[in-house]
Amino acid sequence: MNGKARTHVSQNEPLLFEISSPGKRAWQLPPLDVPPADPAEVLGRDRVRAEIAGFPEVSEVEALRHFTRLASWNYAIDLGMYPLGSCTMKYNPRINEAVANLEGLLWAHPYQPESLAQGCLEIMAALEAALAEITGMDAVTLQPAAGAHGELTGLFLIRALLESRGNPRRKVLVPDSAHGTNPASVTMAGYVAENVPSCERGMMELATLERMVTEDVAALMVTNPNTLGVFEQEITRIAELLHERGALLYMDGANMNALAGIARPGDFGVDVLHLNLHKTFSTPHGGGGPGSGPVAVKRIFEPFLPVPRLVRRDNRWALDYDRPQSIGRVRAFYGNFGVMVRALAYIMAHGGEGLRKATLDAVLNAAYVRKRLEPYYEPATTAPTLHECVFSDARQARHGVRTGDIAKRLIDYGFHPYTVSFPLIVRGALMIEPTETESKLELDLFVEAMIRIAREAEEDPELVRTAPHHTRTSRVDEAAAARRPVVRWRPQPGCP
Amino acid sequence: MNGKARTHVSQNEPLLFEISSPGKRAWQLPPLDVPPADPAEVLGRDRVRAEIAGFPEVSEVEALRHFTRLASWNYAIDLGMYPLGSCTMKYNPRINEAVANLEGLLWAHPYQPESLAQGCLEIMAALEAALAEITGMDAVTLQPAAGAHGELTGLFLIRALLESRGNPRRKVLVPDSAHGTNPASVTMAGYVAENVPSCERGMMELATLERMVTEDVAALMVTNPNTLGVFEQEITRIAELLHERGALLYMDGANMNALAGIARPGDFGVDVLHLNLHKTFSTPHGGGGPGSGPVAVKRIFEPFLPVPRLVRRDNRWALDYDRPQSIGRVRAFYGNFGVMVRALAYIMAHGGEGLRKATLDAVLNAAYVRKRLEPYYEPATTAPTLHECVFSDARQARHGVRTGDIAKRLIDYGFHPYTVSFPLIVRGALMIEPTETESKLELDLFVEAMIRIAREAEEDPELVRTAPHHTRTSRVDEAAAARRPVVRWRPQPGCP
Amino acid sequence: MLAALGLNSLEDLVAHLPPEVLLRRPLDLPPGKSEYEISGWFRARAEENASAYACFLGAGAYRHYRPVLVDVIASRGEFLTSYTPYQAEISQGTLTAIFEFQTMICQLTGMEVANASMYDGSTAAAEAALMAARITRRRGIVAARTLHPEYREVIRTYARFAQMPVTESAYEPASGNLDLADLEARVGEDTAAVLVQSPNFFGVVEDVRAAAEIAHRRGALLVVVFTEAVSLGLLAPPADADIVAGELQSFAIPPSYGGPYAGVIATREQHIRQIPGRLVGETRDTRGRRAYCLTLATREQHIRREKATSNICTNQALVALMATVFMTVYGKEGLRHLAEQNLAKAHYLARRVSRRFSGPFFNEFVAVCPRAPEAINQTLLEKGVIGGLPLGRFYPELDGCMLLCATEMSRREHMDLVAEALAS
Amino acid sequence: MLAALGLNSLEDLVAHLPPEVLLRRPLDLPPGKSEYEISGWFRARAEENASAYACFLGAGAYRHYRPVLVDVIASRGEFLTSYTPYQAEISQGTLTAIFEFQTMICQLTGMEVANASMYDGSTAAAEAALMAARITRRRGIVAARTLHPEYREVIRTYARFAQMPVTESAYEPASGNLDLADLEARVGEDTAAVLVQSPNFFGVVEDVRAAAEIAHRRGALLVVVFTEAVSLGLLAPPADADIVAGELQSFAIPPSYGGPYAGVIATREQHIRQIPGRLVGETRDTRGRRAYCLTLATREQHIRREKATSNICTNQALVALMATVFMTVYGKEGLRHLAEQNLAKAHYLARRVSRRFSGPFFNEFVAVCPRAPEAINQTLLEKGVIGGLPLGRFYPELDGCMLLCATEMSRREHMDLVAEALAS
Ligand SMILES: Cc1ncc(COP(=O)(O)O)c(C=O)c1O
Ligand SMILES: Cc1ncc(COP(=O)(O)O)c(C=O)c1O
Repeated sequence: MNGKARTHVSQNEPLLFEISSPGKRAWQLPPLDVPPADPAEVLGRDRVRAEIAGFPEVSEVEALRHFTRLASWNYAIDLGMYPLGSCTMKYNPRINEAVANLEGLLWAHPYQPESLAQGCLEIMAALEAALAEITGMDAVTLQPAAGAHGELTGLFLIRALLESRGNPRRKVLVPDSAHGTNPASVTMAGYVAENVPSCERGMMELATLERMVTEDVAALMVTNPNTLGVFEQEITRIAELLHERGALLYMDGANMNALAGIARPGDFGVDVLHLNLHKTFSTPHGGGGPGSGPVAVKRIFEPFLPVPRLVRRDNRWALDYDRPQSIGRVRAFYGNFGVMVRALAYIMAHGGEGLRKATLDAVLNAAYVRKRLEPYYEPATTAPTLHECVFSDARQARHGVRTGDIAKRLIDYGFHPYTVSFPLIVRGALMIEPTETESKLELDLFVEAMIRIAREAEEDPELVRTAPHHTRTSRVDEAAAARRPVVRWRPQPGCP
Repeated sequence: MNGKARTHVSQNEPLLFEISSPGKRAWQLPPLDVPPADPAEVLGRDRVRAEIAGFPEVSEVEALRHFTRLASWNYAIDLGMYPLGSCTMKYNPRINEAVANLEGLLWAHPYQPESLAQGCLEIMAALEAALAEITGMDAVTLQPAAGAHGELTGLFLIRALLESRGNPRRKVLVPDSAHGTNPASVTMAGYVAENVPSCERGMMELATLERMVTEDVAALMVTNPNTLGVFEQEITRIAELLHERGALLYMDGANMNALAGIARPGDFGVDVLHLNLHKTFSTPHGGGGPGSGPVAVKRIFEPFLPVPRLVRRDNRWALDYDRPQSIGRVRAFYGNFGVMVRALAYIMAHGGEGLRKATLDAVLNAAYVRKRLEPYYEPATTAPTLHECVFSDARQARHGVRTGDIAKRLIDYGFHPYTVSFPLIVRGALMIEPTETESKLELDLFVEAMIRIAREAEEDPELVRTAPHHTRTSRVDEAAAARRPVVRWRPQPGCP
Repeated sequence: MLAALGLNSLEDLVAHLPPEVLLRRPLDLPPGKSEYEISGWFRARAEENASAYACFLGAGAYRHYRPVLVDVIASRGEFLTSYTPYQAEISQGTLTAIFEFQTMICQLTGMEVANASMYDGSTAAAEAALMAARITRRRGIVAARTLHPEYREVIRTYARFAQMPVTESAYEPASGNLDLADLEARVGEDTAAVLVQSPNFFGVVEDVRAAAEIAHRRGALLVVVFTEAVSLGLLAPPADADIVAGELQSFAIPPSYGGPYAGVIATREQHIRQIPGRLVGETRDTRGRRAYCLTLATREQHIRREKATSNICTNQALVALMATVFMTVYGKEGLRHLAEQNLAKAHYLARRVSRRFSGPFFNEFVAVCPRAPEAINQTLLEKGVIGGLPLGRFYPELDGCMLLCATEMSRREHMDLVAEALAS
Repeated sequence: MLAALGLNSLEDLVAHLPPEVLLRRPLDLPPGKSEYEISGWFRARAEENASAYACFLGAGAYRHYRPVLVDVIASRGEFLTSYTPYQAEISQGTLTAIFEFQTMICQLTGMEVANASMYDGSTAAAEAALMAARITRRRGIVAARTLHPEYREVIRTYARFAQMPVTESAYEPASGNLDLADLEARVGEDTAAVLVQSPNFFGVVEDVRAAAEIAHRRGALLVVVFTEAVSLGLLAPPADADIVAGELQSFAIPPSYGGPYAGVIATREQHIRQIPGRLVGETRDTRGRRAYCLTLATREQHIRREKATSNICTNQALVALMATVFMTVYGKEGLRHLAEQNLAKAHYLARRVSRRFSGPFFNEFVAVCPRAPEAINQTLLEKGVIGGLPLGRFYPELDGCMLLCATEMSRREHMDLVAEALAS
């Protein structure tokens, strides 16, 4: 095959329910040190359930093997480059995991007395301060559980502020290149999303906005650099325009990996922004979460931030619930604390210098990939790009090969695909974000794979269209799954 | 292919030295809180080394990926059945790992004051007591680091005892079915190994021993059940014979997984035995170690045991070095303490009942495999067997397929091979030890794979002879490796 | 690499940014630290927290033993460091585990479909209310006052911006159960959802069927919320609910000062297209072999954008995996035994104190305090015990009460200390 | 399964054993326990040990920071739960890592071949002596008195049964270095091996070349032993040795009350067939691709039986893997910096106390105590510091001295406490 990957024997594994059999067990409990309570007696017979039909029964080794075998079917950052654009799949340092698993943190109960939770509160305070400095904002709430949750919180804040000024307004402008969570959040915040078209080079134009920012507009939701990886050159003037017209500038900070240490949103006019600790700040994605989506704001938003707020009182940290203007809670307790621990560890490991260096390396890696792939793939923009680079499949589409096919073929070459078909403004987009933690060795293997696939698209398009060929599961029929959704296992008639 | 395994994409990875490049780093050190010392000044210039030529320089993510990719090339108990006969590859419970990694144990320094090491000493004492009870012996030393080290220690003890009686004698009898470590240990203990032939059914015969146990014989080294899995039926009479003639009975306890809770060597006349905590007591093999090979003895050997001995003094544990007859140390410090922790956790989890049940299950699994494979493979003995079953490749050899080929073909079926070509008394041996932790599901898959291979050996012997076919590395040329040994990497001329 | 790009320095890469946006000074953060220092700093923080205390707090975060397999599996890089399983062919591990998770949640709750996870129980509850509004095309929410107070706050926030009115229904002052008459009175023609927690915040097991009847009679949906998932091992599943929204923290997810946890929403087949969040479905690969993939993406924000069922994207996959491993380890028998131990422990403790409510309870209950709850807790702290949650903060009328929780990890001698402190 | 075997009960499986060997009672062990109880019991034991003490003990077991990657990698099931890599095609991970280990040990020590590990440093030293005897066909062993006392005990035990006479050579009372004249006098025509440790037990760096000359002049081999592997980052490698036998505990292997550690033997190419233990070699697979396998098995017990170079079978593979990861993480630059920090810390401390020996030292040295070392240690313990190792136990002539070790983990404030205690 090629230099990056070969095939190897891989264990099959049925579903848990299929290896289950009565009496197998992986659990033990200590003997009760109190008298047992009869469930029927203390709860009433009809409040007690029958057995949990179908629930698994396996031995301990079967449980471990089951998930170990499953794990071996996954690709992961630990195995190689994972150039999903917009996702910032960087290396997840293991010191972060180590400190997050310290018992005093892991077993802290959210309601344990503040006097016995000073360690947790100190961590949150340190993280709030660091994020404020990195973003150039005045205050931070750590409560949102992910990026989209941060967006929602940020929009709530905007609405609360505007309501306090007498008019929440009606619309939020969202560029056509934005991530789907942006318009979805707008709706959930009770606003109407309005599309802002990008110019040909992928940026927003002041002139367009001049036209669109009416009295109805509560805010513009910008991603900067945007999803093409392009820095919005007019951002300061856009912010001025909005502010002049009583509207606010929200920034989706998913792409902060292009800015940390280089430029601060607070300095270029952003009023509210969310961060994705699971992107820029290296916390692991875990196959889809958990994340953490802190929201950083300018001072005017402080009274509206979710309760509780972390405050310093009598020389120790305390939680302040007495915030009459607060939007209230967006989540029980204080947010994804364990993720915060990891992000703070990352910031501590880097320091200011290190964050800046990481940003520049991320931009360098993306620029290198862009430069090397431009002869083979159609760039989505002529503008300079930062931490990611986007191509379209225009040249390959001529041979009937689409971005989704190229992505699948990359798997055969030992890589996780890039982000497919996003942003929507690029037809057949290939969105590549290498991140700073990839070595030149790995980047070169990636570039070579991409070049070979470009050649295959011309010479043997069918090979690409039917990829992947080297996985234990060949191309999966997603349409069939959606047509008649089977989202849970059920015993097969005639089987145990 | 079949139900147990498919092939899947698998990452390649060069050697560390090949991905190394100057300036990459995975390390950090805190700033010095003391003045630096100039090496040339404090040590003298010629005591300071030049750079470590060729030593790796990689980034943290490269380091992690390197070993993660390597790991993905391995088979392991966590992935499936590992029926290596004589190795007792059972499931390694993870609670054992968890407790062995408690900081108070992990960071205990071997010379920290006894008053601050009572936890460690208590663990060792509890393990000594449990092993004495399980084996029916009077005293246990935990110092030996593995089975072979235990053998050596045991033979030292025998020699020391006999020396104290005036004549160390000259020979140690070792059955022809014994593991290679037995005769090797005999030599290292200053004895001459003499072969005891097994009878046709794989046991030792009293008559043979009657002849062989002369005044020159210091001991008989027996493995019981022996390496065919057969219990030595005459063991008590053999012990009597030895004792009558002033010789001693050493037992290799590698196969204690067939006896724990069922029969105790101390009760059937054994004087000295070693255990393999990394077999019977579930501690992980780690790709070849660490192990732990405690030696259990009858009271007469106590004065000779290695120093230090664990003793109870003033209501706490202490280490006693004042043992004038001791053979001395066989290892610095007290043995593989971390392995002891795991073994004790295993014993605690099982209790007496659980150990007995595990033994019976291990015997049941082996009996089941034997029964199902007997129609296809030539059993090595007609005698009943316990925790393992041995076949010969006699039927397959007719088609030019040898035990080593069948073993390699098993890999394609998703299994680790059995032990190949041991014991030596069986021509072309297939030595299978399933252990108690395999489920019937996994055993059936194994049996079916073996049956299919038996058929393949007849119908398509070449397929078997050239296996494995589904691994990232096809059959490896071991002869070439030995012919011109390359046991370290060196830079290729012309390469960096 | 710079050379390949024709650049002289890294700075050149950002030279095209508008000059006014560039940060002209280093970030004001302490210099980068080594692993050793970082680990030292966090250890010091961890030690400032309570540790080695026995603890009788519950109230939405429970102390249950975490089987060691959970971390062994969840820390494997292939699960830990993979993204959302968009690319099915190299994500079958995660996808299969989620499919199993969805199945087990259905088995536990008596529902027909479950999603791949929500941020937590509180947001699951809020999103369940929004979902009910979409299904019923109504706007009103009736939340039981016995629903976790912080969950209610979250629901209020979400509802406020969705312009959905929220009312709260009372509890029976004697039993601590839902006041069904009050509920009946509050459910109206515009009620989209009735939200009831069982066991409720006081630990009392609710009559789900009665609540369902009231909701259904007016065309509203019943959302049953749970915060103590272990109770599902013993209690009749909320099969009369239309939507179940819960928190799985009890399933081997560390308390971790409040998160990350894992919420979940389960419902009936008929509502599958209104469920928020990710779903994994079964399908085939081109060679006809069973495979799994994300499905019904048309509900989701990346396809439907402003018309999506929710904005949720990243969820709590790894935490849901912990819960999946937990369910696997305990299994059918184990979960029941575990729940029975919780029941026994809590009833042992409850029998020794004065209970505020008479309703049946699982592993939490409200105790009446002879002195201020804070004072009692102070006494207990000195004995190495963190007592119960004083309820005055959330329920002024329960000012002299505390919420106590006992689990399989609660030891008799500590419960005796609590009983003693509550007796004096 | 019983049915398939035609059996009625599990007991039938062992019914054929001679009746007199069967145990007729349950084993006298406490009943089986749950994870929770086991973990509780071991936690209690761990707490009985010293914890949170600063510690200045070295003497063959060193406290170095363990990079987190070490356990992340060594705890992966594919490394943790695999056997010795007999089946190369599904063991390339372990084999490749061992090949890298062997290479790095050669690079560090200046030797040409290294084995895959020995039980520990002490048994490596003893086996090196036996190996020298095989090579030289001689029997005498001269061990420096500055070799770790417990290593010497192990050598004595092995040698006693191999009928090899052992003598010990003196050290210079002023410098703490090997007394070369005394050594010269002890090496004779039947001397197989001279064993010298550097840095020696007193921390003093030896003149390996001079020792080599003395040994070689009489046709003996020089075995250089090391216990503090970090010193190899800074000190000239023992390239004049014939055999190097060492302990790698310093390379991220936890002190763990003395084990498991990992010993290693390295030597020159010409002696490869006399080296004990496992070796991994490079080869090809049938398709010509590079591959690794265990090699030169004809040295080993499973082939050569009583004529093997050693009886060793199971070694310390996983622990050697930890060392391999450690070497990878620190690499060429890091290991030197680490060694320099050790040097700086030890010299900081040494300058504040009265040193017994004048020889150059790395991170350990002998301090003269103004009071009984035990009394000083008692004072220190009260301040949360475990002091040095009193030497009287091993060297009666050094009764008022203690061996102190400082590493990168030693903090200045603790060193100042030690200096203070040693001043008074
Ligand atoms: C640009 C952008 N915005 C928002 C999000 C949503 O963040 P999350 O998945 O954490 O909710 C993403 C994540 O993919 C994103 O790439
Ligand atoms: C029967 C027998 N004896 C002795 C040994 C040697 O034990 P170890 O490898 O722990 O030194 C083994 C291990 O394979 C064995 O199977």
